[in-house]
Amino acid sequence: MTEFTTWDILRNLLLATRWTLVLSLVSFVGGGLLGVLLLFLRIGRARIGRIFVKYYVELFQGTPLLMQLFLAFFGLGLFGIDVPPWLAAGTALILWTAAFLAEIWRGCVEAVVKGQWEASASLGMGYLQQMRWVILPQAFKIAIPPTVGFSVQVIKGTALTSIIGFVELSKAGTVVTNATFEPFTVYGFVALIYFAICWPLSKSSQMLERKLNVAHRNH
Amino acid sequence: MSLIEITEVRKSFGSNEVLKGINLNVEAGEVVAVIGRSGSGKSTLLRCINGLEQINAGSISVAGQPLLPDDKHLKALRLKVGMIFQQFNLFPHLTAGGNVILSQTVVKKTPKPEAEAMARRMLERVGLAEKFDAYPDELSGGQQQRVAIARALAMQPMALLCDEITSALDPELVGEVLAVVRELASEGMTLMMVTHEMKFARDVCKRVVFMHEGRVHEVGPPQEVFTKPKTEELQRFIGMVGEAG
Amino acid sequence: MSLIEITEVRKSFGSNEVLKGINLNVEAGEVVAVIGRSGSGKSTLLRCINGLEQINAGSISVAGQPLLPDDKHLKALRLKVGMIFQQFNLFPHLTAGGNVILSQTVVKKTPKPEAEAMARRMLERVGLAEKFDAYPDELSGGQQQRVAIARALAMQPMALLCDEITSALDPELVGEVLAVVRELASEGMTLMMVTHEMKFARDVCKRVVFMHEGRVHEVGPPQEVFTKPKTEELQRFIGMVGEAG
Amino acid sequence: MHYQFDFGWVADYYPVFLKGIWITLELTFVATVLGVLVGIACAWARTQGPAWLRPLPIAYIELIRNTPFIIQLFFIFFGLPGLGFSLSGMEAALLAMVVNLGAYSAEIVRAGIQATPRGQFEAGSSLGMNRLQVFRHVVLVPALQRIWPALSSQAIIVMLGSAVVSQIAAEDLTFAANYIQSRTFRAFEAYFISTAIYLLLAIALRYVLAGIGSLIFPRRAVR
Amino acid sequence: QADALADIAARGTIRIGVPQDYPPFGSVGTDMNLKGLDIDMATMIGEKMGAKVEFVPVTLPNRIPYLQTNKVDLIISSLGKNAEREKAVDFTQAYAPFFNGVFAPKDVKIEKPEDLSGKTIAVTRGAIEDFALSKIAPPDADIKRFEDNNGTMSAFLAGQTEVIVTGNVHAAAILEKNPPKRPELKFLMNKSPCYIGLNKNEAGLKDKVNAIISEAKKDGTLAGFIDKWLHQELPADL
Ligand SMILES: Nc1ncnc2c1ncn2[C@@H]1O[C@H](COP(=O)(O)OP(=O)(O)OP(=O)(O)O)[C@@H](O)[C@H]1O
Ligand SMILES: Nc1ncnc2c1ncn2[C@@H]1O[C@H](COP(=O)(O)OP(=O)(O)OP(=O)(O)O)[C@@H](O)[C@H]1O
Ligand SMILES: [Mg+2]
Ligand SMILES: [Mg+2]
Repeated sequence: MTEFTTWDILRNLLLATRWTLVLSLVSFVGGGLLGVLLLFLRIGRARIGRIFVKYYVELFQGTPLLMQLFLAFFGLGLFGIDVPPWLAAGTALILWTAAFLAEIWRGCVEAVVKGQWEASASLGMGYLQQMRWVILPQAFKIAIPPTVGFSVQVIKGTALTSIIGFVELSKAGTVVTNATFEPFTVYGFVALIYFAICWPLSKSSQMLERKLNVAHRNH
Repeated sequence: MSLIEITEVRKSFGSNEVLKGINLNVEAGEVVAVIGRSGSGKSTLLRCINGLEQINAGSISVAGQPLLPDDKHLKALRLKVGMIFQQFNLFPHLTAGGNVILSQTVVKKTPKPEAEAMARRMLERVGLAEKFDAYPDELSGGQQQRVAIARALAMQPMALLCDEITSALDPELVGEVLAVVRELASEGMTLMMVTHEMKFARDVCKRVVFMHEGRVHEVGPPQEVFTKPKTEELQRFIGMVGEAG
Repeated sequence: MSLIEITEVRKSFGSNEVLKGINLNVEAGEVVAVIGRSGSGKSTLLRCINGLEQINAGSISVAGQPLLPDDKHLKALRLKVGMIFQQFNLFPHLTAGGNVILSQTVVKKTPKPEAEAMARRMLERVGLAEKFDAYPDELSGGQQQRVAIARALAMQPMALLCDEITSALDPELVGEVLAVVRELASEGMTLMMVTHEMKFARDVCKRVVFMHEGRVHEVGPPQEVFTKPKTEELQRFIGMVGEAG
Repeated sequence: MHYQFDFGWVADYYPVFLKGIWITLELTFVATVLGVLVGIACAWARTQGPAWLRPLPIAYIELIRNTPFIIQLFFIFFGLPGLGFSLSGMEAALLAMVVNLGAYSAEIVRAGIQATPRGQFEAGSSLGMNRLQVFRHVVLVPALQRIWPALSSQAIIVMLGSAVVSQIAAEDLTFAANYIQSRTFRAFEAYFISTAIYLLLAIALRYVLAGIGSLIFPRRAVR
Repeated sequence: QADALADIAARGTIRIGVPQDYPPFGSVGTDMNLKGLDIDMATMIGEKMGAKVEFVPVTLPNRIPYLQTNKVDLIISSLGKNAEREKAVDFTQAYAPFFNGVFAPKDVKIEKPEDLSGKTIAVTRGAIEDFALSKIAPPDADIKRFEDNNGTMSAFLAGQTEVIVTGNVHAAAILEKNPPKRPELKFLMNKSPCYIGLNKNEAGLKDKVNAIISEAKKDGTLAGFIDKWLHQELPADL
């Protein structure tokens, strides 16, 4: 039987990290695009749209991501859609990410003070014009720190895809553990790799937040 | 026909009736001060005229057009009547110039160069030509309020509604804003302003409207209202304000 | 020996020297008003006496004990000197009674029934016996400040420091708080109060301390300080306050 | 679609679900109580504690917040025995949940403490209280009231996150779904039902926590 | 009605569910590539069918849902046969011998099912040995059911449980790697040869795979695999 050296362990984990990164990126970008769509429905004028998104968010924030992955994985297959793990993982994570981002962004739109709506209305702007030129540019700035912060949640969320068999960092950790019987070392490394990816994002989110608060105080 | 005609206007928030049948006409070129205790409905009246609040009964018409709450009528109304707020409400992500340009290009579809020329003229008119590229947070409160006036003027409204536009300013900055308003009044702009600056109201306004508990309680030229108040409420109000000022 | 002895006290915030060598003695039973322009260091002086700020040079002693910045000495000091703040600073999660009881049981380990009896007595002394179970947000500003006074009194201090305790109150509520203070003064409590109520200072205080730019600029009995100011700065200050009041 | 939905097995297996729900709730409850205590201790150490102590909670909070829960769980269950520290599945699940919630609630509690007006600290000190007494009697209760909604959300997040403890043989609601799935081969139905249960639990928990909040904090919101 | 055989021909690939956490049937090397008896079987079947093999790593509990939801065409994952499973899926003929056993370190005294009383036992949920164990274990045995073989084996090796129930050949493969705790055979529970699983009503595919297995039995290919991975001879009764 072949023996794993510490370097073998680390090398295999780092190779699997690629998939964690790819999946995170896909989920974040896909979830972001869908999130924008949901955001517009949520703050839009159509009542059905608002209600739909409200329940959508409730559903995805009120159930475990793990269950969403299971349902995507086994559920979509029932409808005759052939779902490999990466597709189920991507779909579930995109839907999940979109729910959270839409909700975060809605908070940012609502954080724009009422006076801005009134001032732009009294200048004769319509709803879409107010949104496009006055509200969204301000909300966008407020939204950057929490959005960067949420990217950490997405990266951590990808770890659950290991359970439906997508081989990313966490799954590689389990597989390597089974071949080496060194769970302490292996999971220690896995945790450190996640930390190395997530911590810079958390920090920059906090720094952006602080910068924004300082900027606000000057107003 | 008056420029602004307000007839039997009523407005409630929930069960709280804030305007209890307001009748008031404002002629073109007239400068009207609205005074009254806190909570008497002054702001609400102005906001109704500008369509920021929807009225429950009565009618408001501006330049003969009745105010209807659909988007098209609202937009038409707001092109005729500008509004300036206590909290300035400048767009913080745009420069002073950008603030004045935006609504022209977006609402009136004025071509950019023309809008910019207009913005420069209006900023000059309020004495801020050199602040064209400054962001709101780089301006003093008084300067911000003057930009807000320039922004409203650039839409070439027939009347301006001003809601306590100097109340959020440090005392030393009040003067510069009132100077601009005084100038506008002398040029014949129609102005309807809620104010606590009694001296200013006396000097500049043709008519003073005293509101009390959701009604227009007394109306008259300033010398009459301030020196010979007819009702006890107005007497008490003037006493209070006099003490404070 | 004076109750409070302040000798050559200096205090800086960063490079900004706020107290530039203060000398002042307050006798037991004396009522001292501290006046001066905004930023002259009045609050800072009071906060130093209570140990909320640490002094950089000089010494402060209360009842013969020097003020040292360790926990044990600080606690001993604060049992001797109570402080009342402009913003009341009542504990919002406790009733009026709870506010007065808390520090007795926690700091002095007074048994609950005794602490409660004391709380009732003190609330009665400030005229709020019936508000024992009311929460701060159910009280007016004046009532809240009176609870704060009761809370300080319950610790049985030798002196009370009051920092503009009526400045955050609506004018009609100032009187009720000052009445309580006047009562305390007449009962012989040592009081050192920063105040802008010149009339009150004149009536109640034995001595007025005028601070200017971090120094005690003039000290004297009120009739002297207010009617025959020796320095130009005090003259100007009294002129200003007179205008405003 | 050649798959026929079949929920007929539910009658035979509902006790498994009930047990799973019970364990999920039990884990959530204990982890929330202990986790918030850990959070309060860390928040205190970080904002009020002695200077030498401060790096410790910071390192703990950053480490936990920047690694996935499932890895924390595996590390505790599979990794720690290497150091001679062996826990059962339930114990490991509970410990992982407490450690996780502790880090998040530490940040929430800290925000609540930092929103306390300075005057409150000063009023407490000027009455002769020491730092710990001020924290315990003056700062903590209004801070908890302020952050109650945020803590409630975090408790719900922890409950939903606990779905992965089934991976180390803790017999929670997800374990029930997996167990039934492997006995009946009705994967979709089992997961569908358990997802619906989680949703109901989350909604119910939100109401219950809001109710508890208004019971223990009868006062209006503290600013 | 789907026809898996036709689909495979059309696609040119056959998707086969294989284990990656169950040596000697399937595990990873230091290069993370799969190896083992089931992997060799899958490769051979792919070759014989003229289709490219797509390996889909499955765990013991999710093998059957993978098949049911049509994520794989075949499962080759040391799959044992029992009545419950026969209701859900179809089986080919057996391709490898397999015995379920109860294993524990040397110092733990266990000789018969009753001795399991009060012991903590690791088993992989949904594996054939889970069904077997559930039938024979005394009620006060503390059975910990893990999600996959990784979990089961890690838990045992980390000392989380005293006993592990698994296949004899799997335990042997673990022993070869000198683990920190040695799973030694206490007693065998039942014989449960490995079958290849496929969806019901796929007669075409079933016949085809059966034919390939028969041929491999005849020409010695299978005996080669069994010798290479299980270090034993191909039993005559398979
Ligand atoms: N959006 C709203 N919802 C509910 N009540 C409102 C709203 N806006 C105003 N009110 C109520 O209407 C009444 C009149 O308010 P309004 O702002 O018009 O008074 P005002 O005369 O402008 O007072 P001030 O001098 O304080 O600005 C007040 O009682 C206020 O509480
Ligand atoms: N914590 C602090 N950090 C830095 N500077 C401070 C601090 N507290 C007070 N200062 C500065 O010290 C100076 C004196 O402040 P202090 O509050 O004692 O003045 P004051 O006489 O009480 O004025 P006021 O009448 O406005 O209350 C001011 O310039 C102030 O900015
Ligand atoms: Mg108003
Ligand atoms: Mg002060």
